[in-house]
Amino acid sequence: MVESAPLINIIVQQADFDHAQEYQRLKDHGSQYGAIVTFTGLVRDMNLGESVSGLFLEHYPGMTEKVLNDLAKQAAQKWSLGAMTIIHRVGQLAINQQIVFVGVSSKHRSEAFEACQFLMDFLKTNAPFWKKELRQGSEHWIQKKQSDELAAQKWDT
Amino acid sequence: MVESAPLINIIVQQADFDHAQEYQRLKDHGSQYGAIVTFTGLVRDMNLGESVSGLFLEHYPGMTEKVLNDLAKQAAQKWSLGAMTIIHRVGQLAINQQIVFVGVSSKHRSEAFEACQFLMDFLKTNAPFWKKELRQGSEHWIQKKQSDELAAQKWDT
Amino acid sequence: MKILFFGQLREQLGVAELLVNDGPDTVGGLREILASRGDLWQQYLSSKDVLVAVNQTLCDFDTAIHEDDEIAFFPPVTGG
Amino acid sequence: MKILFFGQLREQLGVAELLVNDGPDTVGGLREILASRGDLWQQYLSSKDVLVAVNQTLCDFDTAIHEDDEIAFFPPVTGG
Repeated sequence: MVESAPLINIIVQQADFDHAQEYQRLKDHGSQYGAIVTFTGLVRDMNLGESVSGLFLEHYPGMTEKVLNDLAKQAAQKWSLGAMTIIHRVGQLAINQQIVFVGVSSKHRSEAFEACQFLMDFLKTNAPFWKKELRQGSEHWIQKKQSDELAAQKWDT
Repeated sequence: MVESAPLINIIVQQADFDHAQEYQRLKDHGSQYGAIVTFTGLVRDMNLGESVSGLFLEHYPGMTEKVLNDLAKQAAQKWSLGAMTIIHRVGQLAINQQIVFVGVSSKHRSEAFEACQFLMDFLKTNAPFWKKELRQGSEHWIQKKQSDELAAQKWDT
Repeated sequence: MKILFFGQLREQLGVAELLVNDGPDTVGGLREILASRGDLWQQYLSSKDVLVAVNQTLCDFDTAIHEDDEIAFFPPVTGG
Repeated sequence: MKILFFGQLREQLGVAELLVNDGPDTVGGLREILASRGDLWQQYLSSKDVLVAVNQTLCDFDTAIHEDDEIAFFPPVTGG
């Protein structure tokens, strides 16, 4: 049986996304895939002990989509997957709003979990997005976290 | 700051569940949780090379809920989590129908990923469910898989 | 004591539930008594894969049991 | 060549986009020329954390560049 390439869906947009619709798209892709894992990142009301009122997300148009596509293709080579969706929002976001969605379907759960985590770990360290935190009357660019670099490095083999 | 115990939601039912509603419940639980990971298991149309027309899921009422609750409490001790939902269906299920949902929220993604995978790995090896595969005119009880036992063992520390 | 069977074992034995009065002191003793009910019982209950739960908690065959206990025998679980 | 700046670096330099004619042969050479524009440029572009992409692909400062290239400088990424 020939394994076909997974369905890849990459979106960078200001608008919110519909989690239910994205799940449905993964679920409908093919009934040979028994496992769906989704990750969603939300704007938290606190970060590093500071109260946050929102986020501003800047990106590098063009490069972002390219990097995310490359990541999805790398995942498709490492694991046998049915479909992958990566959505990242840009612009102004309020507390508890959705920032990012990564969803993966595969035949078996370990592949879906690993691919989803791999995509998030590399998105965090490689995709050209920059977050600015909005606090009471001030703005702070978020600095990179060493834990994110370590998370990405653990996939090197 | 006192960490409160995570919200735990365990359901065993014949009826289907609404993935969107379960995601929303996790998302609405608290805006300090920036990461939501969900796993969904679906009935596949093929298993071990055999064409499948559906599944029958039997369980041990009472013990099932107890085991799932114990698992959720173990996860709550291992990781700092916001909410956990475990839903498992029983009875007759058709191809591509939802079987199981595990959803976890936490402040950081690595905890949400790990807790979700931990819950699935132990559900597979410890929760008293039994699957019977329906093929063309015959029925076959699914046998345990060594890969599932190994997946659960890897969490022993 | 109340004895339950699940999954393939329930189908193989053709029984979902049994009541046993004046049962033995351990799960292992109970298995021996049940196995003496016939060849099928002997065969299926002696499989090394058979699991047992006492009062809805997985345990081993040395576990002590009492008159009011609920004891369940079943094959390896395969949910998820 | 087209030079882009993003994130905190864009705000620090107060510039999002520059056009440079007859630019140097390497990313490193370009950084030197830009750094000579003033103290702020010197300070922020010489940070060891500054990343560079040529034609939307991350690369290092030895990378060769050409007249039609798009070169972007930016701080470590923090999306997700």
